[in-house]
Amino acid sequence: MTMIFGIPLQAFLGQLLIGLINGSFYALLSLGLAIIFGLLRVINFAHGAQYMLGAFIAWLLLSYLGIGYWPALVLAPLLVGLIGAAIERTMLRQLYSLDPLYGLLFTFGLALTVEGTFRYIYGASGQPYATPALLAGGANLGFMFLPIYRGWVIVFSLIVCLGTWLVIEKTKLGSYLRAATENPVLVQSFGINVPFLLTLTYGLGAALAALAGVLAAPIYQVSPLMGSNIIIVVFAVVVVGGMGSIMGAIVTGYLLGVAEGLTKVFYPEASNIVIFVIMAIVLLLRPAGLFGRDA
Amino acid sequence: DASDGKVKIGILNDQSGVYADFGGKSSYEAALMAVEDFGGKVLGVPVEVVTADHQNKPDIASNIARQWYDTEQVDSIMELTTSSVALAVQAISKEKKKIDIVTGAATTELTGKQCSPYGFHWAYDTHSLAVGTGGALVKQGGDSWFFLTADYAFGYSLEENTGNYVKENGGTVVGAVRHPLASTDFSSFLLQAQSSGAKVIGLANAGLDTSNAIKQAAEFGIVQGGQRLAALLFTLAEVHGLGLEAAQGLTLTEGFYWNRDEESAKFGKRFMERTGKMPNMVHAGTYSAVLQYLKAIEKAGTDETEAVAKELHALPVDDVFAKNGTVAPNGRMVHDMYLLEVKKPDESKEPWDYFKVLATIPGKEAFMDPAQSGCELVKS
Amino acid sequence: MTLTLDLAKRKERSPFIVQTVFLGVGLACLLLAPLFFYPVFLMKLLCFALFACAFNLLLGYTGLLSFGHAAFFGGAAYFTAHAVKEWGVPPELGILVGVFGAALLGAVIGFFAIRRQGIYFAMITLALAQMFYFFCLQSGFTRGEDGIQSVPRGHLLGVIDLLQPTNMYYFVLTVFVIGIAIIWRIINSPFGMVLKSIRENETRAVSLGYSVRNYKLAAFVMSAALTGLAGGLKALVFQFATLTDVSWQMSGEVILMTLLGGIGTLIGPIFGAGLVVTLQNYLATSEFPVTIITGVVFMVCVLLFRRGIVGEFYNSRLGRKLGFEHRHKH
Amino acid sequence: MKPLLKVAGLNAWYGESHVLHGVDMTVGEGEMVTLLGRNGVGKTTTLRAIMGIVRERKGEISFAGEDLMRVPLHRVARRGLGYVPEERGIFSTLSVYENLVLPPALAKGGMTIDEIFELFPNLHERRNSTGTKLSGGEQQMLAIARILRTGVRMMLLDEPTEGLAPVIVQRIGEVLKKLKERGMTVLLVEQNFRFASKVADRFYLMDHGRVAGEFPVSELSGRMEMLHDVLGV
Amino acid sequence: MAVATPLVNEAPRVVLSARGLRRDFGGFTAVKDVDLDVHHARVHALIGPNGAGKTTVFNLLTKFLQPTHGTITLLGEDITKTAPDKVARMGLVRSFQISAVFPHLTVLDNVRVALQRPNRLATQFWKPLSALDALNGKAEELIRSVGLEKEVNAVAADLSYGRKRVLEIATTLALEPKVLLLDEPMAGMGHEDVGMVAEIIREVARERAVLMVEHNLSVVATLCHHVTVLQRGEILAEGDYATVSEDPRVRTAYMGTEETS
Ligand SMILES: Nc1ncnc2c1ncn2[C@@H]1O[C@H](COP(=O)(O)OP(=O)(O)OP(=O)(O)O)[C@@H](O)[C@H]1O
Ligand SMILES: Nc1ncnc2c1ncn2[C@@H]1O[C@H](COP(=O)(O)OP(=O)(O)OP(=O)(O)O)[C@@H](O)[C@H]1O
Ligand SMILES: [Mg+2]
Ligand SMILES: [Mg+2]
Repeated sequence: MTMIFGIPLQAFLGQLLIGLINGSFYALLSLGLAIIFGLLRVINFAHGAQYMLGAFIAWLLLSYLGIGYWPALVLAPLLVGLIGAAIERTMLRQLYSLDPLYGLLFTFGLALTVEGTFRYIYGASGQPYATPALLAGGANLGFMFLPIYRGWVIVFSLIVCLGTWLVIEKTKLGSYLRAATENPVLVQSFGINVPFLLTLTYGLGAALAALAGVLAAPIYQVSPLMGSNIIIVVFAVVVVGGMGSIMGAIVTGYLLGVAEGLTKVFYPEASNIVIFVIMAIVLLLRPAGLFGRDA
Repeated sequence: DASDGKVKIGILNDQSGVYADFGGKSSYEAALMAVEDFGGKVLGVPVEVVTADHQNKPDIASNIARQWYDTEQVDSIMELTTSSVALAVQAISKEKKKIDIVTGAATTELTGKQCSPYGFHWAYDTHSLAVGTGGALVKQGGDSWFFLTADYAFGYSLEENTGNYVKENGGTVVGAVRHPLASTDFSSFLLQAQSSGAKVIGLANAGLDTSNAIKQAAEFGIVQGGQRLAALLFTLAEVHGLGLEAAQGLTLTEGFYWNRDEESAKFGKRFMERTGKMPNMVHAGTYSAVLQYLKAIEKAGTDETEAVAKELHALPVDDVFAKNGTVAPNGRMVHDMYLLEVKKPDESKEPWDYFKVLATIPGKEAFMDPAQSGCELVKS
Repeated sequence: MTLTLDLAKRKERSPFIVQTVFLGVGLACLLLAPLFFYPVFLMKLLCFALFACAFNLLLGYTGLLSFGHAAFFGGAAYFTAHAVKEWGVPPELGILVGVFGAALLGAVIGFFAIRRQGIYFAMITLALAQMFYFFCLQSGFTRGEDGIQSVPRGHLLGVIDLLQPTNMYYFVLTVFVIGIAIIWRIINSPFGMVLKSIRENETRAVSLGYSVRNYKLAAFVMSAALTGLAGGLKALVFQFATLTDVSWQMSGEVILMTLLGGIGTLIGPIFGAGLVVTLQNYLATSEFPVTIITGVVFMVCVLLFRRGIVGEFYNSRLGRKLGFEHRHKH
Repeated sequence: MKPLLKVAGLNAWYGESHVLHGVDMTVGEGEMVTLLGRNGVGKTTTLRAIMGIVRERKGEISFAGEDLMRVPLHRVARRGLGYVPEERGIFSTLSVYENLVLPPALAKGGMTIDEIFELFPNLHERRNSTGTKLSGGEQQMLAIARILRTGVRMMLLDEPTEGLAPVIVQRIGEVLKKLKERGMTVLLVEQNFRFASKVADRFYLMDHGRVAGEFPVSELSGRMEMLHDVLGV
Repeated sequence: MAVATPLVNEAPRVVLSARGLRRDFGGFTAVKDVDLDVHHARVHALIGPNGAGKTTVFNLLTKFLQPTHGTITLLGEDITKTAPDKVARMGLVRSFQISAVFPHLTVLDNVRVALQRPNRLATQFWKPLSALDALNGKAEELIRSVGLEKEVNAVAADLSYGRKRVLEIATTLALEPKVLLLDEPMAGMGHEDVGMVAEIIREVARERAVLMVEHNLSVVATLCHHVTVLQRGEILAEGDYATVSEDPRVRTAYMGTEETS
């Protein structure tokens, strides 16, 4: 058997693939975070809660209305997006003119509230959500057994990430959005309805988080805590990628997913801090992040 | 007789955090049931139960415990989920000469180096879980093990204890992998466990970590592949959250199962009516602890701590939770534990009908020999 | 043109008498408080108040939002607990061990964090503090989930028995007052002035020849050390050190306290801490889950009372009449 | 000449500080009017209040016969007003080209990109670089160029020559004249008196948040004395 | 054109010099092989079309940007690799093209922050604020010299643009720099201020070297001893104003056809 760094090549490939799957979640989440940050200058601490909300809505739809995975994949992000938009309209909006730290604190409070509420109603141990029948089972790739659902996660998240990136970097809408972050009043004086754009953006970011949540539901336990566990890691991903860089967020998401996956093989104890260590190194060498523009 | 015209019991646990399902508000309900079953009065004075949510913060717990003891005439505190809280409150109880009965926390320290003459450990501990799952499972043929261990003291001690019992019973431990606390993805670790070829994959972790690992094991077809999953700290409440589809075939140890016999089923149904869920060992244990405490007061004829503690040590425990339970000098309540297997969805006949009892582990085997515990109260 | 500059006007504005009266009343309240309130609760309150004030030194006066201050608070608690319990050092030395440990930790975390500004800074401190959390979780000396328990309070200077609640209370109060005095001195010093100017316009400060990084790092370490003072004290008060105090939720809580009391006001955080601690204690025995309340308070505060209790007071008509003027960018 | 912009009794505030105390002015269709005044008298504030950026305001503003007081900011541009701010407002996350095409063309008659590049060759050369990497002067050009595309009827220009090299100032003067020939109306705030005198038809002199005087370009030489007193020219 | 006789008290000597200075941004070269000598007691103007690289040269000299090539010497010391704050402490202080003040501090405090730096007061966190009162006399003098005496206690953010610029100059002077780099100090200023600032600059240049970027050619003509014209990052012409302004290349590239003074 071919060996690589002392472990069989097959196992190595398997772990690489698994890292990529994890990376998909990091990428989706950091993408949404980067969009919201890039355009609203708000660190969306509620991103984890919105991710959780996506998964929970999928579960609620299934258990109370019998609505399955596929419709949920559309409905949950839509709902969370609308909720996000409403929050932006009524509350978050008032904070743009202030120091960005207030946005951070507000969304932090929001996250506590949402998670607290779900924990209060549904408890902490989580809810079951089955893999959709169409994607159940697995495929033997020769070097590993790949659950089909996980393959789907990789493919689908890649499509979503690239699609979002295209919209923001390559369309007129995207350039409005980017300009509006810097000087909303001026952009508005050009005749563009900036308040609406910002609402849209926050809604979009929240919807992306929720989408990741629905994708995660069949893999991870649907629990009120699922968001707060992952969000800090995603923050680190965004710092490494360079905040405000959409492509940076995506690529770094996948890269760090893989880095973490490989650490789980070679030195599992460090797998939870490897991302933070990478972050520290990147900060030393490239303070603006791997893809960030100089501040 | 009772010192201040009433007997007051405090149920102090996590009601809004990670362990809220484990015990939570339902433990309070269990305590109320015990008081009602006892008749609501002891030595002619009313029994009152108060409760507080320590939010998993030892400082809040310690504050409340002190205030309860000092200004609110609380006579004893029970439940005490989370080991840091349990140890902190036990230390205060010892200092204030008050009784505490822990049902929610797992650490053997409570009846080990940090034991108290007035402190009792009632429902389970890491040792009994290890013996139950490790020892008993080997006898059932699961003789080679691979551990998925949460990377902190609790995980290590579960792994070590269990591993010892596996080896003692003639099994082997082929490997272990340590994962960080609160990992979301276990597939890397599961793949390593899978390729180890071990017959049993022991999950030396707790809470969401265990749930996620089990769920993902199902996804990777590990149980279908012939390996067995054994969770070292997992209860009915969490199996309910996971669903039978994902949890089927899982082996675990609990000190109580509601569908064990007629009496327990009756208790379970009553509990269900009040809380909406079936009791796990923490709930039933709390019920038993309160009941036993009241019995001890009655026997002692006073609620004075020394006397009650003496009776608690002396009286046998015989209720729906424990049959022929005894209390060791270090405060450990010794009773039978059960090795349970989660049913397949089609085997389950009614809601909450989740477990098959694979084996009963006699209390003497399940719990540590007090002489080995390191508790200085044990005269050897 | 012979206009004399009206420099005196500036002094007039600082309400010296009013401040002295307030200070006196405040101190008297603290001295008499144990007669009315539960001492451990008061001591806890003082620890958190000091923690919040130390945090505010960084946020309110240097403009750096650290989301990782729990590392210094909880870390110092562990250091002090370990020193007192395992090495058997006297309490005053134990607290110093906590302070130095926290300062050291502050230097390491600060070294990385000050490379970025604004929200990046917040996220980096959060991430690094999280690393420290994992370190505490896994390393042996902290005893994992159990925490370091039964920490002896010992005898202050070898004579005063701190197990005696009254003794302990006045010890805590003394340390608290010293801590606040240090913070006050730092803020109202030439050095504090430089910190303010860095908060206002960093590039300009550089061009004036200030090595901004060193100043920021110095402020960071000072804040960490003072936070350590609070943490070490807390370990002695409760006689244990556990993981709760290093978790990121604790970092969030201290921000809440500061925000609630008034960012950039010297005494605001004291009130904020008082409110949060009281609330948590009160909610523990109520039906309502604490996280939800905390979250809602956060949101309401950010949306409606950004200046916090004390800040709002300073800006109210009465506050202005009394001569408080509070300028801070919001 | 038909009045296009009419401002009467305009007051404006920044928080508690009252900056404009009743500004009255009219600008006719196709006219080029310059607002003069010392630093801090409220010239910029006047433009911002007209545009609707400063919203704490009272008084009357009508544009092409329509009341602007109630129109939300993003609709003002559609009525045909364009604003070039003093601080230029170039976007750092956008390339020069993106900056240029950012404001949507809201009416016909705007310049094409090619015409603009011809006018400002620097911009053509740096079109792919980041907006704020431009030099100060290049940014000023970009800010003006950006509005020229949109086909507005009237431009509010705040100190467009500040920080520009004399050649460029000259070029901008020519551009303004060209625009005027096309019928563009301009309200200009300017410190560069020499420049203003070359392009403007009429002057308003501001002092303490009010209009303190008004005269056409033909009376300029007769007023030099007074201007010298007020402005120190 | 009236060229004022330069006021020279001391013999000119080079205090700041750059050799072969170059800076690339990606593929774009903003500054190319620039040699520059700034003399003590002289006002040196750096002019040129927009985008010529003047501000970039400033950024390079003050080390806010790292040059791609070339060396910089300040008072005989090589500062090519020195950090910007260190450079400032060595006596090279700049102002910014976009005004830079501390917005929420008062005018007085703005000046005192600058004054306290060389006084070792800056790091003294154990001293009361009143320690700074020792600086009031100096601050007062500076504030009055730029005509801000009415606004001493005003918060900088409330000043108009022009006044902010004046304040910035005052803080810059507070450091008693040996070399002063002023980026368009008169931009956005009313005429009365232009005259005053010109006077200030003339005054300070008696004992210092001044390098300034300025588009106001009448100021350049009356104030500056030496003019360097930059175009596309390269030096196009050098000399006194009269010489430079006659240069046809400079006229087409920068001044235009208009008579300017
Ligand atoms: N955002 C603001 N908040 C408070 N006061 C302001 C603000 N902007 C301007 N001011 C004040 O309003 C007054 C008018 O300012 P404005 O900018 O309109 O003057 P200006 O005539 O354009 O001056 P300049 O020639 O310097 O640009 C000034 O006294 C200024 O200090
Ligand atoms: N950080 C940067 N990245 C890329 N290009 C830059 C950067 N800074 C400046 N430039 C470019 O370098 C050139 C010179 O800019 P600089 O600001 O030095 O011009 P300037 O001579 O000061 O012009 P002005 O008189 O208009 O202020 C410009 O074309 C500008 O676009
Ligand atoms: Mg202006
Ligand atoms: Mg420039």
